[in-house]
Amino acid sequence: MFDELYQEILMDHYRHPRNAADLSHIPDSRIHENPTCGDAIKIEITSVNEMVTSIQHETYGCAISTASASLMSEYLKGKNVFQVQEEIIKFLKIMRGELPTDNLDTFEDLVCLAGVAKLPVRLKCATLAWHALLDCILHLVSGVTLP
Amino acid sequence: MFDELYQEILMDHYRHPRNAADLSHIPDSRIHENPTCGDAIKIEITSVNEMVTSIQHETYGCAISTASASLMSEYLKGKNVFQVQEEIIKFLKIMRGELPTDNLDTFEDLVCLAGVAKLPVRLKCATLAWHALLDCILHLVSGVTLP
Amino acid sequence: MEQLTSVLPVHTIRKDFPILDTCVYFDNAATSQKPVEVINSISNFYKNTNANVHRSIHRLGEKATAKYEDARERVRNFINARSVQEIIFTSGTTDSINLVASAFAEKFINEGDSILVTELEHHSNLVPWQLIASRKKATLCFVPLRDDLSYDTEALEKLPWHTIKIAAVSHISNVLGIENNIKSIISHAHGHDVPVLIDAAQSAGHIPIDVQAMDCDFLAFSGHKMCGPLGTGVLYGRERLLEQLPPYRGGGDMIHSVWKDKSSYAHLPCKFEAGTPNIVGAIGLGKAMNYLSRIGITAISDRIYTLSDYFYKATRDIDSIQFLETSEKTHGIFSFVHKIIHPHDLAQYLDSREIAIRAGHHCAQPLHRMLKIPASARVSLYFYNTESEIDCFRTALEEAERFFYV
Amino acid sequence: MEQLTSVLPVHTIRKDFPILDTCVYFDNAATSQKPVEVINSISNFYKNTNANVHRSIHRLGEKATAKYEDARERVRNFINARSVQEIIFTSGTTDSINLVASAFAEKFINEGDSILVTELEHHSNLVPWQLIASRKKATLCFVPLRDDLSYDTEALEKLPWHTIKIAAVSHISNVLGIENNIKSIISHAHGHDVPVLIDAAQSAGHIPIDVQAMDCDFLAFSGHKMCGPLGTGVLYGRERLLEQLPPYRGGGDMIHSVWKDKSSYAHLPCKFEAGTPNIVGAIGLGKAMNYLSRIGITAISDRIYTLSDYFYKATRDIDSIQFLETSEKTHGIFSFVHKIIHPHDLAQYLDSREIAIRAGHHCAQPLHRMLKIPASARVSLYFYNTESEIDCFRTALEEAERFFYV
Ligand SMILES: Cc1ncc(COP(=O)(O)O)c(C=O)c1O
Ligand SMILES: Cc1ncc(COP(=O)(O)O)c(C=O)c1O
Repeated sequence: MFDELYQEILMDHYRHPRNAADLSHIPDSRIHENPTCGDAIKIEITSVNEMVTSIQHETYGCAISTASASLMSEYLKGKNVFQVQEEIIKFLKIMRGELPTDNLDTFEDLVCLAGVAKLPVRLKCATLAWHALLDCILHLVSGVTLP
Repeated sequence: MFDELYQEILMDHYRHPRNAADLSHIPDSRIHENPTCGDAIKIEITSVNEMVTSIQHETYGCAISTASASLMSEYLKGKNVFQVQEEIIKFLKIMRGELPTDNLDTFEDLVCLAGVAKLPVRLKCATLAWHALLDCILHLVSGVTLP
Repeated sequence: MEQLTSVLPVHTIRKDFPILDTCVYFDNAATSQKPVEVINSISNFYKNTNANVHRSIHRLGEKATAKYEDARERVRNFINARSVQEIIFTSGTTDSINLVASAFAEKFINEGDSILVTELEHHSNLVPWQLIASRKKATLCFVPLRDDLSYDTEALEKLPWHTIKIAAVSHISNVLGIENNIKSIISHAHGHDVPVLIDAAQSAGHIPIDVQAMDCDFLAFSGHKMCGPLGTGVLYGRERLLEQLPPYRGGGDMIHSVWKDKSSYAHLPCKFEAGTPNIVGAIGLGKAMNYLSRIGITAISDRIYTLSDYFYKATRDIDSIQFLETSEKTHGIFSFVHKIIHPHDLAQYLDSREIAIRAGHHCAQPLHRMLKIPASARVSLYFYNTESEIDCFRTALEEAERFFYV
Repeated sequence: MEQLTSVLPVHTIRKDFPILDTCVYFDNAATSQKPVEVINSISNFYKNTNANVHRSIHRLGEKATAKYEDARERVRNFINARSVQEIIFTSGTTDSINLVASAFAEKFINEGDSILVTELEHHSNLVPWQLIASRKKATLCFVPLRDDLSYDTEALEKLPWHTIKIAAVSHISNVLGIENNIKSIISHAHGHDVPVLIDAAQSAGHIPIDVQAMDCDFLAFSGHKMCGPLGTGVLYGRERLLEQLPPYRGGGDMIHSVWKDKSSYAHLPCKFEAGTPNIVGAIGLGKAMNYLSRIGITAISDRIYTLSDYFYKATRDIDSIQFLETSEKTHGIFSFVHKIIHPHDLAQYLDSREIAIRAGHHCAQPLHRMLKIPASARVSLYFYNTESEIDCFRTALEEAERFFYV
């Protein structure tokens, strides 16, 4: 189980997270947290004409949550906001076991997270960034600014 | 266990309770009840110079509670009020297992209730009359009339 | 008496309950016996998988969590709830009902409101409401009954519905064994937007239960009366309603985030499961549901009716006993008084013949008061009982009469 | 590392816990493993004696009742309570504390009052008081702590004792493993006529407990952390206080007499045990206490100290980890953060080496917030753990560092 989870590629994204940034200008009230383990993430996106042009994150967390944020940011960048939502929902369903893990095949390197679907305790680690991004996108779309 | 409990002598007191009387003049509020089984008893005593000259009871209950009331009334009648209290306390202790059952040896025919000490569920049946009598005696001694 | 043929392989089934060889067990409404596979599931858990659930990053903890959550899914399926979030594990029917009474009252019951119950209820579905009523200065209000103790459906509409905030009624009475007309209560209550709690302690595992078809808002039952472990119970609640209720007990697992002086609460169902749950109990209950489903709840229910019918026929010519419920269609429960023998004495006599029945008020004093009897004797059957056990009962009853008759 | 000699025959004892052969189990503060004789007592009850307790006039019921009440006496003896009336069976520490919080508040806590707790508490000894405080418009007030997280006994007298109605503190912290100075709290509180509840979840079965010597007013603990079954717990309460509290849950067994709209309540301890209890759980807990007492609680406590000392020595030269509690005298519980490896990752790595530890906030968020760390890793030892298991842990930790180091 450990080897299945902590693959080379995951460890690489953990050690060298892509699209990581100092987001200290974002207020703490916009941190997304997994209170059971203290993992925390801030996310900032930019978009042009309904296309997500950048996804930046500042993640404090375990290897799985950090790598998941990094991999997610690479995979979803450049996609249309609606498509991003669709992908997030699909990813969450796979992780929760509501869709078979072979659906990850189209998620490029994220396939390395397939093992999490067998470990409900780590589910929140793998999905924290995705919930945070979904929130950002929904607020972007609805034009509502976060409190 | 059944035979040990429902001995000849107990059944005799059940079928022909001694000192049983119609106590309908005593108000219902003075009924002593075992609510878990509905057994109920009314007791009336008379005393002369600190001696209990009569114990009358009206018992609705199972064989054990009826016989216990009957045997008790025979055994305690004619005794001094303080001695009656002592005997009641001792009897209750034996029934509750706080004193060995061979202490019943001095209780004449009441020895037939020895088996109850092994059956906590029937304890309340065997002791209902005794609790009721203790109440009467205490009120007599303290001169307080029952509400 | 002729032996009725049964669709259930009762003699095979009885092998799953070795304790049944030691006596005639007719006290099933108090607690049922447990099949060996449920007992073994408990030992196996302790021997191989014992760990605390949730948040454990180790294989024992993961296995324990998976088994615990599988059991929740098993319960969901057993009562056909919409989602596992509607399934809360408790320590029994009593705990389930107190949870609802307490959390619902806190949010929805105010001075002058009332709570609808019946005089047929088990104390566990009455006393919690009395406590809440006195705390909230609310009152209890009672379903009108006909002489035969069935709901007077005509009079239902005349209840003061504008003051009623919740109704709590039992599915099958633990004294009378009759299935109450909960359908009529639920439809009247819903007509006035009043939610209904069903006390299913005597029906779960005895007749098919489908909370969606029933359309109840809460359903409470115990594991130990349906072949499951002691110390287990379930509260089903409609998600929308559970969401609105404040937490009941505070503690580990029911929180989202805790500060020194305030907390936010977890999602359903965890919000209502404070502290380390009875993990092995839930797993054993899941096993019991598997066991019952494998036999078939309809087959079990039919079997209980068949046995009840046999019991009815075997005893109705005994003039000296009078049943509290006179209908033929009781669900395996027969309470009665004997003209001469006190229930205690009868139970003690039957015990001497290795027959276990119950004597007392069966936690239903108001019903006994209404019937003006202090106590009764109760025979309660389950699917593993047999016609020949009923024959033994009848014989022993006759012997008891000979012994006690003056 | 040298093997310390131990007075306890650990290798014989481990035969009672076959599950210990499958992994290094260092998650004992979450739940302990159960010896075979406790597991068997559960199966045996179900196979031979299963029946409901109290009021059953049949031999199964009588035996079950006797065993259940014997277990109560066993508990009384184990904590040296004055009488069995002071022993209430619950479903766990969380349930016990909620019982007191709810019943005590109902009677004694009013607007403006306060409840004394600490920031070290497990959520189960904090959230119930938060819920009560918000319901009663009362406030929480916190025991002042020194930098080393021990009670600042000097500052205790300055607490607003005139508003404090009850104090609730833990005996041994489930994160720090230190034994709190409950003696000082109890004596200050009693000086102001304030009763004290002790959360003994981590001390019962670990160090000797004597409620009379301790002079506490309430004591709460779980069975499952001391070799007993899941779903069991105890509330000890001083008789005089328990008598004054209103009932908690309503239902069967806790009543004296029930009418349609009111009830009178049973004597202690039944008043607080509504519904069918977890009979087999109580019996199993009694067995667990027998088991522990046979080994000797002092020997167990000494053994845990010896192991703790070994653990301390085996790990104090590892620069990359920092313990939350720095004192040498922790009672088998070690929480720490690693400079680089996140607790989750560490736990997962150790799991791959078949070592079970815990990662997270261990239901003590306020303490973690105070220490400004989001989560920690926790090793918790019990008497059946060994020095060589600690050696394995150290080796695996070093391997984890090699794996995770960039
Ligand atoms: C100090 C402390 N208090 C309370 C609890 C809660 O115990 P339970 O979950 O058994 O109710 C625990 C256990 O997690 C604990 O360690
Ligand atoms: C109808 C009914 N309701 C509630 C209960 C209470 O169940 P428990 O004692 O398992 O909490 C019972 C069982 O005695 C019952 O028969």
